Amino acid sequence: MRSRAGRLLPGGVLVLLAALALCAPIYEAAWGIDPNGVDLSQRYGQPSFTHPLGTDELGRDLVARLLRGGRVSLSVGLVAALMATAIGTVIGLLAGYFGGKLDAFLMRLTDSVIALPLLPLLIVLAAVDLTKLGVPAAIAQSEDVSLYRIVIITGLASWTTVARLVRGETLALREREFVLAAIGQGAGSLRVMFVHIFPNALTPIIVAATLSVGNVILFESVLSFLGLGIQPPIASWGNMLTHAQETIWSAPALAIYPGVLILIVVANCNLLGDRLRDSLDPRSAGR
Amino acid sequence: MRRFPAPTAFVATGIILVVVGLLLGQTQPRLSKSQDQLVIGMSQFPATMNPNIEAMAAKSFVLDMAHRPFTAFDTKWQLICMLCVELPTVENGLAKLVDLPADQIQAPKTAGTGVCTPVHDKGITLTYTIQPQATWGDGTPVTTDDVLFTWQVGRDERSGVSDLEPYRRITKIEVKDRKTFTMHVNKLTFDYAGINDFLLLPAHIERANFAEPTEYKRRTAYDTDPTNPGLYFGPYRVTQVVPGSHIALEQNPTWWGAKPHFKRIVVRVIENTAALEANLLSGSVDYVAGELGFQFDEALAFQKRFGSRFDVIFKPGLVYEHIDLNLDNPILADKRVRQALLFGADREAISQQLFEGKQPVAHSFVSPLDWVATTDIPRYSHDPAKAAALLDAAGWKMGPDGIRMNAAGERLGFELMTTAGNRTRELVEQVLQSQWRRIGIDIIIKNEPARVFFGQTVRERKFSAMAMFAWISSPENVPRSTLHSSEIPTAANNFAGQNNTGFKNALADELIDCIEVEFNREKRRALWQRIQALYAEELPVVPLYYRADPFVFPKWLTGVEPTGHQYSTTLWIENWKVR
Amino acid sequence: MTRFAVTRAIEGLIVLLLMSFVVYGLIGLMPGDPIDLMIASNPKLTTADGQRLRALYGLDRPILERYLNWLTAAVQGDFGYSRAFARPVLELVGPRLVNTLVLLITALAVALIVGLGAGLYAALHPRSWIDDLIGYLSFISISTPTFWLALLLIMLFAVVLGVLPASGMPVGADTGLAERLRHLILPVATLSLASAGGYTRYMRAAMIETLGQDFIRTARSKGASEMRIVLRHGLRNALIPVITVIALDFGALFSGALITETMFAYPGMGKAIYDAIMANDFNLALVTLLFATLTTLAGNFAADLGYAWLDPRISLAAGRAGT
Amino acid sequence: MTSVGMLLEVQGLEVTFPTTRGLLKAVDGVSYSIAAGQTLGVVGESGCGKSVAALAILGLLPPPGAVTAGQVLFAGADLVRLDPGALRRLRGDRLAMIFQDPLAALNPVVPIGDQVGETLVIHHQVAPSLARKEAAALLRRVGISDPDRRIAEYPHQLSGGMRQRAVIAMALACRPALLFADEPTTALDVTVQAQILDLLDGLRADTGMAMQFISHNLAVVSRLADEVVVMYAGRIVEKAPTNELFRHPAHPYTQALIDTVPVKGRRPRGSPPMKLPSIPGQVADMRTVRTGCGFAARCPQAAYDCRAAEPPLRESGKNHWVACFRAAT
Amino acid sequence: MNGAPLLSVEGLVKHFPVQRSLFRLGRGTVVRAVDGVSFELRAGETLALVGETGCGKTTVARAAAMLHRPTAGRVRFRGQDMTRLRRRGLKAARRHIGLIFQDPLSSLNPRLSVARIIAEPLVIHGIGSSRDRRERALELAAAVGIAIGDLDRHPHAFSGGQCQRIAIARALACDPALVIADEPVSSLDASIQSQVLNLMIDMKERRGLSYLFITHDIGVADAIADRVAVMYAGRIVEFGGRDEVFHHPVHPYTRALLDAVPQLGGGRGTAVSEPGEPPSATSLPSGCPYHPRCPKAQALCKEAIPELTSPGAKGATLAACHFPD
Repeated sequence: MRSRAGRLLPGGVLVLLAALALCAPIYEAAWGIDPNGVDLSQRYGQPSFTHPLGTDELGRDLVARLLRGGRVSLSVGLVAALMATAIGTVIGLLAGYFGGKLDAFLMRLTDSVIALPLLPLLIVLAAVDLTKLGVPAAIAQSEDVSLYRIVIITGLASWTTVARLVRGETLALREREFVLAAIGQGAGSLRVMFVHIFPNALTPIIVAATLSVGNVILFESVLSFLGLGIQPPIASWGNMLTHAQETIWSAPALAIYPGVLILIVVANCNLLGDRLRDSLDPRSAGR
Repeated sequence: MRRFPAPTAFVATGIILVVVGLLLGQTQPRLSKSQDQLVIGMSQFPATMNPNIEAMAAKSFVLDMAHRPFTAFDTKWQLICMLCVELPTVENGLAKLVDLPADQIQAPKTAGTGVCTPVHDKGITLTYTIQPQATWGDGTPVTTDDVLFTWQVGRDERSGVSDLEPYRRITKIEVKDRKTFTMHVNKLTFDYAGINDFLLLPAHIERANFAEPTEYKRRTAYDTDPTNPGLYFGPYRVTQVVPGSHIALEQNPTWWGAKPHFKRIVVRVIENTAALEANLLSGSVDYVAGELGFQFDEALAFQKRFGSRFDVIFKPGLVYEHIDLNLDNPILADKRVRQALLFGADREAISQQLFEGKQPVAHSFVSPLDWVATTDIPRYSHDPAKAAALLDAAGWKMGPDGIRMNAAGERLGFELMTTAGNRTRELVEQVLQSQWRRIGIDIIIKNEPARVFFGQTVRERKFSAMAMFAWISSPENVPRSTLHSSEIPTAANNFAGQNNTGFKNALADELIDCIEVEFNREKRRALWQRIQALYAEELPVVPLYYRADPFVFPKWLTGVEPTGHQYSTTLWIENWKVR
Repeated sequence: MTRFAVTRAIEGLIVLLLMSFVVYGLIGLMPGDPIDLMIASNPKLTTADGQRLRALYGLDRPILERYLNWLTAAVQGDFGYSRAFARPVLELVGPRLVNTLVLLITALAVALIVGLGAGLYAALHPRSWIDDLIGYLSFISISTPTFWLALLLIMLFAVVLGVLPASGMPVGADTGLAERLRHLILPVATLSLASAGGYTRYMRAAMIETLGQDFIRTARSKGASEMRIVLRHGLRNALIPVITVIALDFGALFSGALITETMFAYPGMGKAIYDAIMANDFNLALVTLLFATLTTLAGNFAADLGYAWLDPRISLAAGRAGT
Repeated sequence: MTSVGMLLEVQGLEVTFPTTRGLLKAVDGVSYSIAAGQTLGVVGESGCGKSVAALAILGLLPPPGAVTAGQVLFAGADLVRLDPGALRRLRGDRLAMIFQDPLAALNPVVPIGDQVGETLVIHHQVAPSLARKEAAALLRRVGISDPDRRIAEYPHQLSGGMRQRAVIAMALACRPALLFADEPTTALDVTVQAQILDLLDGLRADTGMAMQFISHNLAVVSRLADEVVVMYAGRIVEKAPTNELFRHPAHPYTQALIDTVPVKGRRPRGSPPMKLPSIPGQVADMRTVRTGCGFAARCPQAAYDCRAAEPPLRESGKNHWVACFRAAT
Repeated sequence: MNGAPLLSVEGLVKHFPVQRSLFRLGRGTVVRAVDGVSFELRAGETLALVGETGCGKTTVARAAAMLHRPTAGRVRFRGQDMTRLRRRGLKAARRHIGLIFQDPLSSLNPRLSVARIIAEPLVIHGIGSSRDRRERALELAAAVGIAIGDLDRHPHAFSGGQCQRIAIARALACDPALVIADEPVSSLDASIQSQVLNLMIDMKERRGLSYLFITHDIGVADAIADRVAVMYAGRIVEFGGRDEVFHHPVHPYTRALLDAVPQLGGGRGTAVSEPGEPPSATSLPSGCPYHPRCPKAQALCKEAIPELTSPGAKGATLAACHFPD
């Protein structure tokens, strides 16, 4: 594990899984499988050539379901993490750069949000009626709304870490002399923030984003467990795992595959984040 | 650099977990049993123990061990006396028809078509006698005083009683003696003798709490002091309530009936059914009630896996699963399309393969177990060709992408809605989606939490095409609220009624009006046949199946007899025994 | 110190007040209301009944008015009445708060002992196979969905081995302390496992960082033994950042408790919150959420005290500790 | 070069750090000795190996650095080959060290008194309460006023000068025979620096201990040292008694150091700002493999032979050693 | 040395609050970093601001560049009061001020190439096309002695001395009238310091610059300064020509400072140490801040803060002392 390639192996695993998920249509075409094709005569089928991992409770091919579920889980993780990172970065930059009352307010806000028992609040958020918020009914009632909702909710839950991190980084960079030089040369706040501070805070941001991808996927599964996650017929690993709980004794595979996939993805996200931090941190670079 | 475990280690862990998990699935669970105590697992906690505030299955389940209604349907779906001594009938003279005063007569709501002549100008008096030994748990006898008090509470709209109707139709109660009373009812129906919902309150305890009617719902001793023995007169009385966890009951010494077997009954509430299952397997729970237990699919799987250790009884009953079609939807207004939906759906396959035949296909709203059920009605077996022909005839031609289109280029598609989180419905939904797509109908699934779905979408008819849910009814329940045209919920009538499909049929209206007041069983059966045939012809809904509740017993428990209707098995808890 | 406590108390109150408003508003945004739920469960209820009940429960008023009414009553000690359990909210919350605190504190203690111990060991033996194993296990622990872990533990220990009960609270005749503890093992294991992994990693990182500091070199130059270096000079310094992250983790711990309580049918605050939200029980949801917030704020306050106790550079008199 | 009666004798010390770009020889065959009561000044620019050598002698090299050759004789024992426990018992007791940044060198969460007295607890099994009293006495000795109050305070409550005094007190607690002072005044202001230098020199005179004083500043070294060693790129380039070195610097690097450093008084009064003499180029990169003299690339006098072979350290005058082919002998 | 001053600082005060909390009322402790500093910098001269850590010299430099908004006082650059300028005016003024900082590596943005770093001020002020800027960067790099081939590398590839050269090139990019240099050679190795100082002297001569040169090193100040201001505890205690201040100091602190500097080859005991340390900026002593350490302190010194005035016959030198030499 001393090579650079070895360090980024967790990233490789993730890319591989993402590629597999993206290749779902190819697999489906090759095996002649319709991922939503219900076949009641094939319920809880054993692994076979036509269904490499067997079938689920409606006779659908498990591999196809897992791949489709992976597409949803991974993209939810990615998009929500990006959103959280964007929010956190902006808040962190503003707080760290402008300091003073704004900083005190934003950080008090962030600390409060971190200190809150977030899951219960998210449960409330997940149950909020979008039409009461003035969201057009066409969006509020589309089949994919649970997907958007989860992305937004998990995004809202994850920005705090990034915000604290970026703020800390900004505070440090704000005192760095090249930033002072830029200000002294007449650069405006936006220029200083985005040309001089942001690129230098990028590595910890990337690390935080990587870590939050894993957290978001976990969050989605927990919300699914509480019945507030992504709704069928859209498959995600979280709701597959939740639904399979009920038949865990007679069809354990249905619960174990998505569970294990969540575990592998989240663990590798964490590992990747850790290794990125290690390899980007100058203090540990030599070791 | 540090050697953190390689990601491959996680993959390896995954593989090990898969293997261990599969092995775990092969092992047999342990079981233990206790003779004196029965722990019942259930998935919902009762909100209140007060018999009249808020009706919910969980409360009935628990309360029926400690409390009894005057009348109930038995397991053979016959009306019987539980707290009373004899059912009043016209024949035995305990029921008497009386002319209503003019101000209480309600005019017929529909113009007659001559099928029958509904009666509107008669009321009825009913005389009941309370079981002579009936005594509250603290030794106070159950008397007509309690009856009067209950009636007082029941019709007071400030009391918090959710369903005032059974109390309001009583215009007067005459007390004959401490145990006998006569009530005057201003609405005549053929099932006049049943006062299943008249649930007695202990006047000696509750009267003080009712001094301020608006505060009653907060002061009722059932909630402030739920272990007070004076609140119960059933075979058991509640001795411990831990909100959110469990309720314990112990034998009631003042119970007049057969002595129950178990000294102590614990009702354990575990919402997560997978956890409930684990508790059953580990012996923490002895029995999972069918009323509020496993999801159907889960129970089927459980039976396959642990059938040798547990008896799983699927009791089909009155719960009727169907899809309400919004008849205001221009596409669905065409009867051919509705029929095509039925021909296109392989309900037999759903029943056989998804439910292993345990939940029979429904052809009308009346359960085949009901004595008024008839087979002499149109039936729709799976016939995609016929469905296609009907759709073609209705102008829906197959489009290039496998979805039908009409001349105007509109796609044939519907939104199918149901309660989110109900596993069985979600499965059926996906099967139907797949089956209907095969005949060229595009189905978009859109589910909502139960409270939204029932509270708004269905009630206010906000579903654009299809809403899948169940009707829960009692034996020989007249479908007035669901089929009568006066019961279509609209903004104008404040969304009263449950005719959510918007079904308007003069004949149906009249048949309903007639059935209600037809005392002659055979004549009534004929009317029932006509309305069922009409229903199957007009198809305001897609009938799916009759639900069966899965009861999971340990082999040693006997005497639990599922009823199939909405009254709990615990009404006969004194019969429950260890084998 | 007093000033610090007062400042924090005021801040806490403001947070609680904001929370109560936000939560009240959010609950108001949830679809349907409690009466819809009654109607859903009892098809015989008419709309007229619904309106009568709504008026009875005060649900026909605008949300702001209801909030202000609630707040006025709450200030006087009346936190309202739980509809789902038909009890005054405070009466319900009391025993549940105790249950949750028992679960949380036990789990926290176990997680701290296991996590900090393992992290310390790993930091002192970097790149040994035990360090690798600890790192690996901690990754597994933070990457497993809590409910899945709970289910696997129940399957293994309650069902297959049959050595532990599957639920968190004894219900039989025997509800003594020993039985209570036996029932707590699996929930505590679930909850603490979920946190211990994170603590291990924080501890390891903080300890390794501390051991690279100049004053550790000073201690070595004084001839201090490794044991003395770690315990006297390293540990306290390493705990300072660890305390901060742990304090930030209280909210997450509470979220874990919600899942654990649901899986183990344990009547605690987390489950009460979930039940209340699911049942549209406004008052209960609100008050349980506020109590949960209060719990985490108290946890944070305790962490700040611990922080100030560990780090003499932090003066509580001067206001909040900078981070 | 071995001589009798020396307190510390370093012979051919070599310290290497494995890096991603190969082995880095931070110290490359360094030999010198210190007599009891004497002060040796070690001068050089950053990265020349002057601090690493001291850390290596005390066994405090940060991993993965290691001594790969040479020996260090102290009181008859070879410190390089001594078992870690024995070396630990010497450290803090007979050998002590003080560091550049007094704030970083002090444990932020332990009271000053406990830290100063700790050496006594470790080496003389003094009870902590007694050690604290002893610490007060030590603090008074290094010129800290009100020591009884100070022992309960934490490092952040002290000023920079006081912190360094506390660090010195800590090092002196067991009356070591040899004190390594690694840039002890670099982080301090000149007025405080002067105080600390006075203090160190005074303490050395009082206790009779020997001192190895490491600094990048020639002028500071000249304040204390009896003998000065000049290091460049891991090697000793010149070694001479202090006065001799300043009067007759033999190595071009030493000459350059003396000529180019801005010192007050070099520019004549009344003259406008004028350019200083300077040596071109950058400080040698230790990570690149080189042959010949490390200074050759910057040396105005360098010739072919300087780049081909490494000049040996040879005696150019009495007790004056230089490693240069060009230096006059 | 005539005409209007290029930069004039009048009564500059800069206080920093120690704590900030959203919910806190009232006043917290304050660091009195600079407490009433006035001086003038004439065009073409180098003014060295000399003092020990925490004396406020860096704060003065940063306030002069408007990197800190002064708590009180005026900073006039070419007659314009910078403290009154809003964004646009300030930006225009900044074009004529170059900045050089202490830490060579930290003062360069590690994410930008050297060419970009040098051209950054041109970009900010929208000067020239991107090609013009590149050419200008090449020209400047050549002037400070950076190889043209190195222009596309990033700062971490350069040594400290080279980084400082790049920083100087950047400071000169817009042809400033004034360069504020904060300890530009302090963190460089001894053999590199003189290279950089020489470069700065060279640039000043060629481009007619003025320097506000902050340093704690008397030797460096002696080498480059035309005039010297000595700071102590947030105030200027002595101000005058380099020859006068360094050779005939009148303030006791200046004298002590000069005496404390060790001399090359001076041998034991050549420098004289005075007792005590500079006071903390959060709790300054009453009266003259130097009085607790001053051997000549009298009762008056504890009470009254001395003004910076000319001590009689000594000509150009100003000193803030009740009892100057």
